[in-house]
Amino acid sequence: MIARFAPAGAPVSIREAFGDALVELGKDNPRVVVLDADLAESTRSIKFAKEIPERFVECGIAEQNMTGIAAGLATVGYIPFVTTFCVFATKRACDQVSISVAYPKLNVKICGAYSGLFTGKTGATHQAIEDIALMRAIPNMTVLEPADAVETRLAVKYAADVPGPVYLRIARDAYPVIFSDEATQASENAGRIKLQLSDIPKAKLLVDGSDITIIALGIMAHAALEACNILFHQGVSAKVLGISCVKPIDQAGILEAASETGAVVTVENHNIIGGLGSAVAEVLGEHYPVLIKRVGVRDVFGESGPDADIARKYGLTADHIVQACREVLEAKESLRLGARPAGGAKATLEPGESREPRVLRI
Amino acid sequence: MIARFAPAGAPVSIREAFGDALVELGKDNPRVVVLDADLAESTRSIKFAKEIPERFVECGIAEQNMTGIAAGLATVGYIPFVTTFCVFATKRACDQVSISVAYPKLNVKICGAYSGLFTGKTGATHQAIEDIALMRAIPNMTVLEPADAVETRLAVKYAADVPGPVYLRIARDAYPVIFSDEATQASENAGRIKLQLSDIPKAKLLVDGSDITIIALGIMAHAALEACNILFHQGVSAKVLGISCVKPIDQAGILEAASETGAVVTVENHNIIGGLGSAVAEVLGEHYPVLIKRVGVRDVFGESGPDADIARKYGLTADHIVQACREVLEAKESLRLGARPAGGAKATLEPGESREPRVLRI
Amino acid sequence: MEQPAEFSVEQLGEVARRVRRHIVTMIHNSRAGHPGGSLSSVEILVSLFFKVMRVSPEEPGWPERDRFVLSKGHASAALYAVLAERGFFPTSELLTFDAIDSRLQGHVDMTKTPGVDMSTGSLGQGLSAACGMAVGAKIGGRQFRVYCLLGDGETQEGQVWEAAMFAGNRGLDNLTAIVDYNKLQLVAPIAQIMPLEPYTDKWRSFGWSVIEVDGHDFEQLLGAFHRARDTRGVPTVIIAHTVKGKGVSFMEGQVKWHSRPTTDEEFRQAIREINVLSEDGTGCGTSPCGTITPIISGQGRGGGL
Amino acid sequence: MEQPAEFSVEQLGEVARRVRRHIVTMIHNSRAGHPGGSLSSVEILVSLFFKVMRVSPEEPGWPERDRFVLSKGHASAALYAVLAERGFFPTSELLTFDAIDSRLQGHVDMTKTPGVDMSTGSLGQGLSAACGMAVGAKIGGRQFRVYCLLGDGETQEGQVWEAAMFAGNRGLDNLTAIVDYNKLQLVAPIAQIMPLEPYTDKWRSFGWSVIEVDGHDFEQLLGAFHRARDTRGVPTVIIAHTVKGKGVSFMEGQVKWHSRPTTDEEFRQAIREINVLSEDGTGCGTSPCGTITPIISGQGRGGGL
Ligand SMILES: Cc1ncc(C[n+]2csc(CCOP(=O)(O)OP(=O)(O)O)c2C)c(N)n1
Ligand SMILES: Cc1ncc(C[n+]2csc(CCOP(=O)(O)OP(=O)(O)O)c2C)c(N)n1
Ligand SMILES: [Mg+2]
Ligand SMILES: [Mg+2]
Repeated sequence: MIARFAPAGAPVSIREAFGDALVELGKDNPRVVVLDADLAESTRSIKFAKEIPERFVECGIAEQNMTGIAAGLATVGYIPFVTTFCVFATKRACDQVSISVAYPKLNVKICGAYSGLFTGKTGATHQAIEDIALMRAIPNMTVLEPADAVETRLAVKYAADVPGPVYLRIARDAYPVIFSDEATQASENAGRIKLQLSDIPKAKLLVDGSDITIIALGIMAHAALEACNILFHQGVSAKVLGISCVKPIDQAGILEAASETGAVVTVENHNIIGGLGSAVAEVLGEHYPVLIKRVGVRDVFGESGPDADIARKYGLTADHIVQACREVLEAKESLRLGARPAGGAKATLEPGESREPRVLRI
Repeated sequence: MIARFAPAGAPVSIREAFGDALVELGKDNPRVVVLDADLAESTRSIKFAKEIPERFVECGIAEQNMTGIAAGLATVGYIPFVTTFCVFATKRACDQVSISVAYPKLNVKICGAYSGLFTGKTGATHQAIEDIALMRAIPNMTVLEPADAVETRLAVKYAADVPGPVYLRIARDAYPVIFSDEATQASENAGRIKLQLSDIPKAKLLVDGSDITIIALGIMAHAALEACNILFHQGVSAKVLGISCVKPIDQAGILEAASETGAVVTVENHNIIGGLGSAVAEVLGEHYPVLIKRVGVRDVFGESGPDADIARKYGLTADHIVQACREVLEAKESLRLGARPAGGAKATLEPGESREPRVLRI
Repeated sequence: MEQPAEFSVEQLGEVARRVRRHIVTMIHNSRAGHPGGSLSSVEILVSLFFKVMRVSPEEPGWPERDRFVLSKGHASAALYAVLAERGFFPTSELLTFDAIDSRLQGHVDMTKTPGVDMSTGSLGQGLSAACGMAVGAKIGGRQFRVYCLLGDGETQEGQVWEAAMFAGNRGLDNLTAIVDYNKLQLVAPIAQIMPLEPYTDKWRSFGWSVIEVDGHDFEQLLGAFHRARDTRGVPTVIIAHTVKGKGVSFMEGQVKWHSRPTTDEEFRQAIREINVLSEDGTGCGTSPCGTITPIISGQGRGGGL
Repeated sequence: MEQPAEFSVEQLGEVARRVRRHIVTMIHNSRAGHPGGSLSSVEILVSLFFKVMRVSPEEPGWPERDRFVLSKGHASAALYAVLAERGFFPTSELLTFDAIDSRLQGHVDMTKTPGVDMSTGSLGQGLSAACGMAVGAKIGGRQFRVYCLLGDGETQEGQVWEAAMFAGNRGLDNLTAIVDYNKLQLVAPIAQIMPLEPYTDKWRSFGWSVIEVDGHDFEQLLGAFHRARDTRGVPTVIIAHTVKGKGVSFMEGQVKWHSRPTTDEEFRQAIREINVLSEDGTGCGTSPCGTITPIISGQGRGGGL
C-alpha cells in the first residue's frame, strides 16, 4: 500500500499534459476549437495554436468577449475550449459563463490554468481561490480538477464528451503521476492506480483506511497521500479519496467512506468557503452528519512567494492535513463523550457541558 | 408567541426603505457617495440622486467600471455605495469586486437589488441565485440580507459603519415588518422584535422551539415563520433563527440552536449551493454535526412568472419548509436507530430500509 | 421557407402594425415587460425576419439559417411577436408571455423559444456570441450571415467594445450589428446618463463600416442591410435612429415607458392608435392578431423593473 | 518633500539607469517577474515620480498627494525601483521582491507598499479606479491630479473603454492616462494578437485629448504632462511609443521577455549593458543601487507566467 502513495518517476507537468491533450482531441474531433486571451504560452494551449491554427481563436486580453465568442461557436456546432488563467476565466467572465454559457447549457469548456495558490510568485491577483465556489454556484456546470498528468488527459476527454458547460481547473506545475491509463507504458504502471474515462466523475479510493477519511481535490491528492503516510506511522489508518469532479460530486462514494470512518477531512487548493469542503459538508450534513474539517485557504487572499513557502504559510502542506486529522479525531472522541458545541466562535466544544451521548452510528 | 409570526400592518417595501436609508445616511455623513449603473429607478437609489445629486455618480450601463470607480473613491476617503441589480453587482463585476475592492479591503458597499428569484417576471437572467455564493467566496467580504424594511434601514447603517467591503442584498418587494427599532412608532411596536444596530451580525431568535431549528436568510424569514406556524399546529416545535449577516456567520448562535434541537433546516432565496445552506453545513460539520436540509433553489436557473408561481415551482414556500422539516426529523430518527447513509445519490435513506412511522411530537 | 418571402414595403408596414399590437397586448396582459425598446425596434426586426434573413419557420434549427442575436434581450416582446407573425409558433401563444412555464420568457431564452438563436438579458453579451457564430461560419466555410441588435445604452458596456475590436480585426464581413439608437436608456436619456457621441467615430475607429438610417423606414433599412451584405472585409454596423415607444403617442420619447405596463385605459388608447396607423383605418383585419383577446387581469402581482 | 524635486533631464537619465539596474536585479534574484514591460515604462515612471507628481515619500499617505495607478500591475518591479529611488523605502528592500512576507508583491498591493495607491494585477481595472479618484477630487473640490499607466495590450479589455467613456463624458481634466505603447503583449506582438490602430482615433472618439510621444524621451514626456495639466474640460491620454525590454539589447522588442527571468549569464550581460549606458561608463557610482548584491539563488523554484 505504501507504494501507492510513493509513485516512482519524475513529476510530470500538468499544463503540458493539458496542452498535449487539447492537440490530441483537436486532431480526433474537427468540432473542437480552442480560444485564448493572450495566455496561450502559459496555459500551453499554444500547442494547439501551432498544430491546428485554423481552429485556434485568439481573442486578445478580453476574457468576457472570449467567453461569449465560445458561446456563439457552440451554438453553431463547435466544442469550444476557452483557455486562460482560472481567475480570469471565472471572475472576469463570471456573468458571461453564467448567462451566455451555463443558462443556455451550451457546450463550452472553460479551462482555467494556474489553479489555487501555486501560480509562480504572481501573488493574490493571480491566485485562484474563489473559482470553484463561483463555478459550483452556477447551475448546469460540471467542475473538474485532475490530480496528475494522466488524469488531466482523461479530464480533457471527459470534458469534451460530457454535454454542456464544464469548468476544468488545471495546475501550473509538475506533480508525481499516481494514475495510469491505456496510453501509459507498461513499464510505468508499477504502483499506479488504473484509471478509465468513466472514473473521472467518481471519488477514487487512493488508499483504504478505517479511522478517518481524507478527501482531496485535484493536486491536493499528493499532499493527502503524504499525510496518510505520516498518519500511518502515527498509528492512524486514513482512507484517502481523490476527487477530480467536484460538481456533480460523488455523493455515494463520500457517504460510503464517511460511514466507514465516521470523520472526514477535506483538502483543497482553494478557499475553504464554497469549494470541496463546502460540497462535502453539504452532502454529509444532509445525509450522514459526521465531523469534518476543511483544509484549504482560510478565507484570506494569498501573496507572492515560492510554492513551498506559500503552502506552509497558507496551510496546504501534508502537516496541516495531519494536524486537521488529529483535531477531528479528538473532537469526534469528545462529541462521543457527550460534549456540547462551543458557544464561542473559535472553540469546537464547550468544556464541562454534559449531554446525552450521541451515537452517530452503531 | 403566535403574535410574533403574524405581524400586524401592511407590508413595507424593502427597496423603498433602502432608498430612504441611503438618503438618511448621506445627509448624516458627507463621505457617503452613491453610484448607479442605469438602474436607480429600480434600486431606488434615485432618491439619493434627487436629494444629494452632487454625491451621486451615474456610471451608465457599465458595472465593472462602476465598481472600479467606487474603489477609487474609497481610496480618497469616500464611502461609496454601489447600486445595481444583484446579478450585475456580483457576476458582471465579480473580478472587480474581488481585486479592486476586496483584495485591498476598500471601504466599498456593493448593494444588489432584486434578490433571489423574486424579480418581477424578468426571468433567469435577472434572478440572483449565485450572488451570495460569489460574495461569500471572496475574502474580506461582509454579506448582508435584511428581512424587512426596519432591518434594511439598520443594515444600511451597519454597512456604512463596518470597515471594509460589504455586499448588501436587497429584496425588490414589500414584506411584513417583523422588527422594530428606535425610529419605530410606539403604536407599531406590538408583536415586533426589537432590533439594534449591534444585532445585525447576530442570528436572531424569532421563535423559540425545541424539535428543530429553521434558519432563514433575509426575507425568507417570513416563509419560515409561516412554516413554524404550520408545524406548531402539527405538533412540531420549531425554533426560527433569522440571519441577516451570512458572512461572517454567527457560529455560536447557530451551534447553540443546533445543540438544543439536534436538527436544522436552512431557508434561502438562492441556490442551495454556496449560500446560507452551505455556510450552516460548514459550521455544523466542523463543530457539531447534526442533520440539515437546505431549502432554496435546487441548483437550477429560474424563469419568468408571478412570484407566487415561482415560489411554488422552485421550492420557496412555507410548505416546502414544512416538508423539509418533516424529512429531517424522520431522517434524524432513522439515523438514531442506526441506519447507514444511502449508497445512491438521490435518496436520503437506503431503499428497502424499513422505517417506523414516526409521531413527530406528543 | 428558407428564402425570405417576397413582401412589399406596404405589407411589411402591415406586419409592423400587427407586431406593435401584439407587443402592447402582451405587455398589458402580463403586466410586465419593456414596451419602449420593443416598439422602437419593430421595423428593424420585421425587415430582418421578413425580408433579409434566410430562416425556416418550419425547421427553426435549420443549420444553414442566418442567425439573429437580440443582444437587447429585454425587447423580447417584439421578437416574439415577429417570430409568431413569421410562423415560428402560433400567435395565440404570445399571451403566455412572462407566465410560469411559458416558452416566452421575459428575456429571450434559446432553449425555450423556436427561432431564438441566443439567450440574452444581461446587456452587452450578445455581440460576442454573434462574433462567435460569425467566426464559426468563417472557420467552417459556411455561408450563413449573423445579425445582432443592440440597444444604444447597452453599448456603454465594455464587452461590446471588446467584441467590436475582435470583429473589426478579424474582418467579420458576415456579421451585421444594428444599434437601436432611440436616445433613451432606463433611467434617463442617453445624453444625461452617458453620451455616445461621436458615435460613428467610435465604431469606425474599431474597424467597422457604419451606415446611419431612419430605423422606422423600411426602404432605408433594407438598403442598409443590402449594403452590409455587399461589404467585404469588415463588419457593418447599422445605426438606426429610432423613437423609443414608436407608434403609441404617449410612450414616444418617454423614458418612463422603458418597462412600465399599461393601465387598462392606456392599453385601450395604445391599441386605438396602432389601429389608426393602419392605412384603411380598420387595423389588421383578418390577421392573426385579430384573434387575441387581452386578458386584462389574471397573472398575479405586476412585474417590471 | 511635497513638491517634485528639481532634477535636470540628465539626472533623470541617471535615475532611469539605476532603476533599470534594480529591475533586472530584482527579477533575476527572485527568478520571476516581468522585465519587458517594466523596462519599457522606466522613463514614464521616473518622469512622474521625480518631476511631475506632487508626492511625499516621508508621508506616503499624504491626503493631497497626486495619485498614481499602475494599471499594468505586472510592471511592479519598475514601480518599486522608482519608489525606492524616490525614497519611499530603502533600495535594499527591493531584493525581497516576490519573496514570502515581502511588502513587494508580484503585482502591486496598496496595502503593503508605501507609495502604491491602488492594488492591480488583473488587467483593465486601473483606469476605473483612477476615474474614481479623479471624480472624488472633483466632488470634494480637491486639487490633486491622478495618473494612470496602462499597457497597450491591456487596452483590449472592455473595462478600459467603459472608464474611457466615463472620463470623457465627465470631463475629468484632472486625470491623465499614459499608454506604454510597446507594441508587444504576452504571447505575441499586438499586431498579431489584436491590433489597436487607429489608436488615437479610438481615444479621441471616447472624448479624450491625445498626445503622442517617444516614451523614452524625457523632454517629450515632460512636455506632454505639462500640456495635459493645462488641458481643461477633457482627460488626456499620452500615447508613449516605447520599446519593450528597453535598455537590454537581447530583450528589446522580444516578446519572450515579457515574464522570463534571466540566466546568470544573461543577467551579467544585462547589467553590463545598463552600466555602459551611463555616460561616464561607471554605472551609477555611489547611488543606492550600488549596494545591491544580487542573490543569484535562494528563493526556491522559479516563478513567472
Ligand atoms: C448588464 C446589465 N445591466 C443592466 C441591465 C438593466 N437594464 C435593462 S434594459 C436597460 C436599459 C437599456 O437601454 P438601451 O440599451 O438603450 O435599451 P432600449 O432603449 O432599446 O430599451 C438596463 C439598464 C441589464 N439588463 N443588463
Ligand atoms: C485580466 C487579465 N488578463 C490576463 C492577464 C495576464 N497578462 C499579464 S501581462 C499580459 C500582457 C499585457 O500586455 P501589455 O498590456 O501590452 O503589457 P506590457 O507589454 O506593458 O507588459 C497578460 C495577458 C492579466 N494579468 N489580467
Ligand atoms: Mg435606448
Ligand atoms: Mg505591451
